Amino acid sequence: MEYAIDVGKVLFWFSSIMGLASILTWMERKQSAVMQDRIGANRADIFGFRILGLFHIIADSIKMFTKQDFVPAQGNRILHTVAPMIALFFALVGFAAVPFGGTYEIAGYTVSLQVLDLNVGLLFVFAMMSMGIYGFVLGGWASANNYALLGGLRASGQMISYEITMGATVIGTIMVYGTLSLQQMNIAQGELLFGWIPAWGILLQPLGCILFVTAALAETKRVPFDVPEGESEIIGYFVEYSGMRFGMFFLTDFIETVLAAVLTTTLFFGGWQVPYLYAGGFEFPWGGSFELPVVAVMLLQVGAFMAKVFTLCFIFLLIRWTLPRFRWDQLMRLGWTIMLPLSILNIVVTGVVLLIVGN
Amino acid sequence: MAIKVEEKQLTLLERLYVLEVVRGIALTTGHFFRNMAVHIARLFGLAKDKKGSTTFQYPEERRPLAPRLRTLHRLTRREDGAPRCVACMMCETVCPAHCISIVAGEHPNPLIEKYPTRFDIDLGLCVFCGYCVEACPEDAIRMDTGVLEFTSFSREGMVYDLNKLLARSETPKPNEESKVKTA
Amino acid sequence: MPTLTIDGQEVTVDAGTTVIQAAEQIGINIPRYCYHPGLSLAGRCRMCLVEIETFPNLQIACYTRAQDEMVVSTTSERVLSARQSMLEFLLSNHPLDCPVCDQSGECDLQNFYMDHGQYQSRFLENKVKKKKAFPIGPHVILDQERCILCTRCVRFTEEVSKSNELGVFNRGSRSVIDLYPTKSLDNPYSGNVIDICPVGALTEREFRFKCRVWYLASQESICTGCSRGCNISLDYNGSRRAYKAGGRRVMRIKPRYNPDINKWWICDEGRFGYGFIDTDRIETPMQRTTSDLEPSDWDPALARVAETVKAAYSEKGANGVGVIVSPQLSNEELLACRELFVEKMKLTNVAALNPWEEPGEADDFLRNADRNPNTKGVEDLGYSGDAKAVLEKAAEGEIEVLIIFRHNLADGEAGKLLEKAKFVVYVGTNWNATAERAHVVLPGATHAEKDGTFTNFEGRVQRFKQALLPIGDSRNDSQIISEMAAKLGYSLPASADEIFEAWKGISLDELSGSGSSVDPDTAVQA
Amino acid sequence: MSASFEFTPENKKRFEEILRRYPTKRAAMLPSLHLTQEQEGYISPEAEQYIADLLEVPVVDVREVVSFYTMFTRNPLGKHHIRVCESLSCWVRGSDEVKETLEKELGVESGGITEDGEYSWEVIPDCLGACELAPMLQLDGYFEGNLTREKVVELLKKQAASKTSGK
Amino acid sequence: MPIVKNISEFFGNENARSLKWRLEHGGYESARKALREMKPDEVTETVINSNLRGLGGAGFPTGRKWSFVPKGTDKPKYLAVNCDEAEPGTFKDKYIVEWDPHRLLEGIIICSYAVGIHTAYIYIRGEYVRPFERLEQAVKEAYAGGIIGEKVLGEDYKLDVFIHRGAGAYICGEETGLLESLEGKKGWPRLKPPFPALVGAFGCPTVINNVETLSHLPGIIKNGAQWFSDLGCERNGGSRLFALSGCVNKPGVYELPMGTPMKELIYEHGGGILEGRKLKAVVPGGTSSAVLTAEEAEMATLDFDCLAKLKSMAGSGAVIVLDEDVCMVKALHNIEHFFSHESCGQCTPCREGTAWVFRILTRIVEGGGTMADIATLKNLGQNMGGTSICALCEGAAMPLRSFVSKFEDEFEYYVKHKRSLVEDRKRNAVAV
Repeated sequence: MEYAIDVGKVLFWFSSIMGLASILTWMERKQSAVMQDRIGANRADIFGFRILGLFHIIADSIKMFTKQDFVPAQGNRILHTVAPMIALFFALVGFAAVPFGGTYEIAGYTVSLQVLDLNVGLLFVFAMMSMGIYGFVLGGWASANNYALLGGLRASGQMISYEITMGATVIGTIMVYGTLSLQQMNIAQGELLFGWIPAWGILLQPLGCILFVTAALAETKRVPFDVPEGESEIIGYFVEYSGMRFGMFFLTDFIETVLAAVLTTTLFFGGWQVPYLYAGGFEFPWGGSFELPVVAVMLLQVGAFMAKVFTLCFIFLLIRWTLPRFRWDQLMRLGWTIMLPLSILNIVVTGVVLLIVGN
Repeated sequence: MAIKVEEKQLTLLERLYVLEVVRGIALTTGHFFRNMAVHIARLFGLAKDKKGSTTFQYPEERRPLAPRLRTLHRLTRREDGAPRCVACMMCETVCPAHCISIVAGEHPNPLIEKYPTRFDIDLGLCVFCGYCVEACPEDAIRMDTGVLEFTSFSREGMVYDLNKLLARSETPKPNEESKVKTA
Repeated sequence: MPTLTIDGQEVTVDAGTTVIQAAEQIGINIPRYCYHPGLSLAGRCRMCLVEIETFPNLQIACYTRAQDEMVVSTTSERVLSARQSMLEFLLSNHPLDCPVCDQSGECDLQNFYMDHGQYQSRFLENKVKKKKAFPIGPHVILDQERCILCTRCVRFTEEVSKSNELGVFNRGSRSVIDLYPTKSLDNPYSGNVIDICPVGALTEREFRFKCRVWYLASQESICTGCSRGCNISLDYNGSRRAYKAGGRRVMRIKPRYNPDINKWWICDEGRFGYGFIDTDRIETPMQRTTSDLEPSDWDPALARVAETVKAAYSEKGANGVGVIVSPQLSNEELLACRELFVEKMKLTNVAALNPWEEPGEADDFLRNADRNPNTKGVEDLGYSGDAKAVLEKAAEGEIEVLIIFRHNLADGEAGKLLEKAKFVVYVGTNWNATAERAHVVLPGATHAEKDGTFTNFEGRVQRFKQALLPIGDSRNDSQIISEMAAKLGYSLPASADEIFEAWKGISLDELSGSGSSVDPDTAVQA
Repeated sequence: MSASFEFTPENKKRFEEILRRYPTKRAAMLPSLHLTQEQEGYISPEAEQYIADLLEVPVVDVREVVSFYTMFTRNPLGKHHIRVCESLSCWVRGSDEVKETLEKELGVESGGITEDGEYSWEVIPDCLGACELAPMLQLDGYFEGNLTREKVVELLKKQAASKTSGK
Repeated sequence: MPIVKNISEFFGNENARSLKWRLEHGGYESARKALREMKPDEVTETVINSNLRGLGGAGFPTGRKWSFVPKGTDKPKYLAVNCDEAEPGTFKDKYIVEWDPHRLLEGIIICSYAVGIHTAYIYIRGEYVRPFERLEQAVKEAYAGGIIGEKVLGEDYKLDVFIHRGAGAYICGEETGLLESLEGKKGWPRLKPPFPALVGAFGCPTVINNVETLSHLPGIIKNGAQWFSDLGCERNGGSRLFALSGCVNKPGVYELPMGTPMKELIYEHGGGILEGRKLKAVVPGGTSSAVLTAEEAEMATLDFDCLAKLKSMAGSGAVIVLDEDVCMVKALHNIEHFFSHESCGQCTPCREGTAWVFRILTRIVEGGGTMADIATLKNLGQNMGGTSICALCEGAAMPLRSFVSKFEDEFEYYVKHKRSLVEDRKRNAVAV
């Protein structure tokens, strides 16, 4: 039964991520269309039904699977094949350490809605994210194409630069919550400040939040940080990819977006926490409570988590379709001369405040 | 002549960037929700006079063509139905894409003298610059058919010969322009 | 030697020189229609009017003789306005059918109009209709509406061809140039009227509508029609794909001015005799396998020739192989042949001339009876003996291998002898009975497709230049000979330029300007 | 049209005489063409060829000359040929009237021949050299002047009468 | 000034045509005098001193022209007598040939003797049938009478005179056109130089003189150079025939001294304007001369220099009078019709220009003209002037320029109303 629960968690989590990523591919088109006074994808139909172009997800995947799988003659066949897999794998694996719900006692079983409860969860996620870079670099290199290589190099340069900011930013959060375990952080965010304000990361670390979101967006390599791809310039590391191999890179993009949203939610928006909802039900600070069964609480909390993630994804897409691309030098300058000092400043200020408050 | 660009000095707020980003996002978000509202309203049969998009749903809906738009070529005819073209090869000469090829023949009427025995336009090469129309001294070639779709499964199919070009010799009526036309 | 000033430039000219010629000497080109240096002066187009100080009226430059201290202006306000009004008069009844006119692109009326005209037309009347586009001879079409009555053509038939087919009939604005009804412009030099017509009134029937002139590229060449060696320009399809001109590459031949040989003229035979360059060509090497000639590659074909020659050579020595070169070959090819067959292989049976060849028509102007361009070259290079003796030996079986260049030796007596030859190699450009009878056929290049020189009957060594690539798989004959030599174990230069330089000590390009003639006296003797 | 042309023996003699006047044969062109037209009434292509052979010039030159001069005609004329002068002096004195009258009386337009082949007439823009008689016409080469409508009619009548009496 | 009777002495006298009668009345006396008493150079000298000028139109001093003929050449020399008067309004030579052919022959003898000519051709226009017959008769008689031929007037001098008929081409009245025509070609004028005095008929030196010019010679030889030059005014020797035609009561040929006022010719000798109408314009020297307005005609005198001053010319002495009822547009149309018909077609401006001008005028007359046409006409008049081989083009341009500029109001009226101003006036006058 334990195993069944574990498998269930994995399946649920995996399908949620993949589902969300898939839906994002549709949303990306539809949302951008509506934003830009267009209609958006609506052509794929089954028996005349179009349902707002949702079938494009299916059409896309059919296309991806059936297209010619192409390896450049000069390219490295093995690395060319492996690269997208690496990228996709490490993007997915990071999710394992992220909790999508609390710990519940249901029918005698203790269910912790987290695939892998690590006390260094955050480090694990970052580690996995760093590993993903290899996928992109190898993809670019194995294509034996100057533009692809350039794209791969840019991707690695950009990701490494922003990972530093990201790591430095998160240190503030770790200091506040005093833990590296993501589940612990979530739990800590359930507490109330001054008795009524949920102690979410965004309130405790507002600068950290902005820096983190920015860095996370940069990590996804999407507009405005899409220099590795640079559609109008170099196409990027996947220029020589087609079929499902390209599909994997393509999906990685969206999975990373989800990951960014998930991490942001977990670190700064209370994770699965719903304000004033506790294991037994709602308990409002101004008095009064509302009893709920455990299952309902669980569903509410998982639902809240999902809603937060979804909303963040939505905002990320908004940003992606609103801002223009940075130039490579601007990107680097932003990363190294603004974000990194700011994140270090954030650590210092956090430390000082903690000292004062702690005393 | 160099153009001098006056660079606008950014204010501090603008240089802080975050606020501008927020403003930008607010704008696009505004569009998103307004359009979304219209779409939803129309889904329920409301707000028929409004449109959530400014685009045309292409094959079903077509944009009216500008009168000067250069579209598929046609060759005009004389009153007796013969092509007006006298095979002077001005169009062939001026064509930057070298897509026109004409073979001239001797016309039995010495007043016409010359006529095209072959007149091919390779639309696969054509860049639709319209020079041929400008160069024609006889008003024999025009690009006003309003036809924008001409496709073929072969390169040969993109070569339009005399008969094909003469098939649309009559002047298109203006009100037909927006109607569906396919090659 | 009067010295006069034209547009501020002083020039000293021979006595009797006209102003228009004097101006030409200092590079001032005065517009003209009726004036042609090869014809008598008519002075009727009034286009070349110039202002000369001391003359109250404008004078025509084509007729006015240069005199000392004359001060001529070809660009004064008065001159320009006179030119403009002459153009207006000329164009008043000129049909604007440039689009269908073959002349457009090289039409003086167009050119001068672009330089000096360009005003709004004031001619509101209906243009006078005259007879349009009717053939007046086997090669020429006349369009009376386009005619500006410069009478160059009439003067040509009167003075140069002396055939008097054309005349100016009626008078005043009703004047037309026409053929006398029972006549036809079929004199052997009729094509020249096309060249001298400054407008599109006289156009070429063969060239008609085949190609606009601006598509043509031109190369300097020598006519191969007879031993006169008239200088020609080979106008070929340059930038336009050949199929558009009915597959023709060479579009027309124009005479090239050479004061010593053909002046401005060329005979019709030469002018229209370019058909062989594009028709009936041998395009690939051929070998007779069992009974039929079959296409082959160069290597096997040459190898077979070399093998057979070697076998014959080893069996019968220098008598075993016979060679008949041709006066159609260039000097360089003849030199290569001499080097290989006479000097290296020491063959005894080498001949050049075809004693059965029918002579062409000759007259006292340009046409010579000898239809070969390089008979003199053959003689100069020491070839002697005629094909008959060689053929007879081949027929008797004394000669094992017979190599024939160009000649058609398959008719009549020659044909009977050739029938008996054991092994015939034919090197030529076009299919003929000899080629069909040969065992190995090697395709050579025509004069349009290679470089080289011919020696005309007066001994002038004249250069022709390559205009086209050899058709199909054919190769230029120097190369064929050199490759044949290589297979036989000798080494010969393959390019005409190298051979010429070895022969005359100068490069082909140095040959008296742009490939024109070398005077027989100054020609380097081989 | 005669299939071939030759001078009558009498004209041949005259031609020989004409030839003697000039240092070149060619110069006899105009007189011999006059002779031809006298004999034949017009100048046929055969006559052109004949003259060309006689004078040893290209036939095209003969045609050029024939077409250049207005008095030579390549088409047969009427038995009597009338030329009406239309130049300035005659015009101001009323040559238009003469034209109209002739057109009415003869029933053909200028340049035509009457149906019976009797008369042909033409209006010529060049002066006939009898302006003192304006308006005037030339009947078979002889001048008739000071014309009015009535005089033209009378002239034609007289001509017809002289013919019948001549018979 | 009164009418003089130098060459018009026997006009109208039927007897003067006969050699016998003529010999009795002073015929060939001057020729005999010249042959017997004078050296050729003396004759030339006398003619130079007489101020006799070419009366065919150009007005070149006759004696000077003779002196251009090279003396010591072994080529034959020719005299071409120009009797191809075809300019509208000209008919004076016809009178001489018709009434007094022997005077012409006498002149020919004198001229030939002076220059050393043994062959003379009289080029008579083809349309002159009766004059030709009479001239032929006179020449026949002269040959028969021993006047010309192997022994001229019994002296040891050979002179053949032949008559050459033209065939209807105005341009053959031009010197070199005449020579071409004489040689049996089209009358295309030749390029000059060389002038005919050096290279003329059949490539030999040739003198070309007008009939009237030659007819003056007997009088000059008889009475002396001084007598002749005294008759006329300065630089314009003697008398000349004026052919008066158009709207006058008594058209005809009048012999008047040079320098006679124009109005005397018109009003006194010509009997005034038809039906008492007013004078409007005068064409003073054939249609190729510029037209004179009434005012100009009033002050003009009939000599070469005065008319040249008025930018016209004395030309062939053909005075055509136009009265107030003549529409100048139609008159010019008439004139240009003539020129376009008679242009030989050699030079571009003449061939195309005359035809174009005629077509514009036709269009105006038919009511299709525009104001721009008037400007075009003026401009074409400029463009056609002085650019061709011979003077015909200039001759067509002169009336064109003068008519359009002097009577512009009539042209403008015609274009505007599509009707003639003159005819409208006449109609209104009748209506009133």
